[in-house]
Amino acid sequence: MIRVEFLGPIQKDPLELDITNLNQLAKILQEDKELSQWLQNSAVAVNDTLVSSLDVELEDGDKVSLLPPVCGG
Amino acid sequence: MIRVEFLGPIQKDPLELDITNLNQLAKILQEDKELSQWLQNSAVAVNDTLVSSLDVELEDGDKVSLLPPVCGG
Amino acid sequence: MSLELYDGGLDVPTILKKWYESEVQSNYGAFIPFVGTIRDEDGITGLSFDIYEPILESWFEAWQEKAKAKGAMIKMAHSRGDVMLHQSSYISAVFSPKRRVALEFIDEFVEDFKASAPIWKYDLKDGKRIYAKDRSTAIDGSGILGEKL
Amino acid sequence: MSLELYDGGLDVPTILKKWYESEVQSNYGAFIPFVGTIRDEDGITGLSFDIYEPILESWFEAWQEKAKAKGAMIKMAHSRGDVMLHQSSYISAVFSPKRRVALEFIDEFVEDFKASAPIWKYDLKDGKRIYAKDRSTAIDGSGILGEKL
Repeated sequence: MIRVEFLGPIQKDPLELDITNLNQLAKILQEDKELSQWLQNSAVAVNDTLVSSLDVELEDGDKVSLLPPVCGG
Repeated sequence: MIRVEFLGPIQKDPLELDITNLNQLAKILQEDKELSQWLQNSAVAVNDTLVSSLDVELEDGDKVSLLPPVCGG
Repeated sequence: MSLELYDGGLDVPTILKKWYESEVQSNYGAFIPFVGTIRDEDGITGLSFDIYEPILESWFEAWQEKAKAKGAMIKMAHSRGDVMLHQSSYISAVFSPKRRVALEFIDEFVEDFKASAPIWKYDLKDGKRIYAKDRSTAIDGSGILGEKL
Repeated sequence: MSLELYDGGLDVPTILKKWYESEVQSNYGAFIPFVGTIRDEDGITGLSFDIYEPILESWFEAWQEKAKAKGAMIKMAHSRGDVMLHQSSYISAVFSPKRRVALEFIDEFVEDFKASAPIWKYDLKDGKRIYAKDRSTAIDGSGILGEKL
């Protein structure tokens, strides 16, 4: 299983999904209307490392995080 | 009388001179060999305001200061 | 670790004193802190912060390596949760042998902090906690999950 | 007056605390101090400073006016006389509503300080006080008294 976490202001509980890559995740999340405002502007990390393309394979136990726009300080 | 002060590392006592402009001062100081290393790189202030040319008239009681290269901090 | 997270507003004099004294024998010639304080504006009573620590730490460590390569070092403190008006929520600092390196580094570091550090800001207003969406910046590379498939 | 001169090394934590607390209710969003510390190099035991206060004050006031025009303010402290290794001889700081103004201002201010402030530096070495000629900068407009007449 892959754990998907939504950080900061994205008010959504984590998901546990049976997927093997980020393309599958994109397909699933794009069907979720409450996420539509976040997918275009959120960064994606796999196991706490930012990734810049969907061509990433996932292994059982991996964690995917969505990071919406930031503003520290 | 005009008082001429030599600041910082210029090791020279103040002068009291009977002059009426900076051109006269330049002529007098250029005859002083111990000042030759300082005249080219020192700034000049009249009554604590920096001046950028010799075309400055002096009045009795004025103070002229020579400021050699600086390095604060 | 030179990254410190605190609940609520920062005790700025104490943190600056600690940082200064910790490096006073390290032969750095320049020390430049940046202190961010909550301004009274737009009717807020304060700000509130969420932090995602694992990525903040790796982001910070990457900057520490950049600093090391220039003979410099950085320190940073940030608040978690609510911070009231006129309190401080953020301090970062660079120590460097040389003035120019320090002046350029603090600028680059603070700007990338604003653009990349995984911290989310909320206005505290009328008893609510409102995401500061308009002042927030999408992290570089954002949007891949929204791409047309 | 926000220009402070001290005999010998500066008490950095105390000065930073005083400055921070003096402006904490002034609604500035950014506070950036620059702290200069004497490095152990070239076999010196310390540095020593001469200051010409009347022109330092007018130079500083001109910068304070520039800061005001941007909604900002500056403070500065400097040592007179001898300052030993690892002590600090110089602190300046900018307070500003906005981050970008503060980051740019502290850089411009510190660089002009180095180039223009009427302060002379001496190395303390082998019991002597030696003018730091090679690290010194002629003030803009220097040399008029050496012009061919």
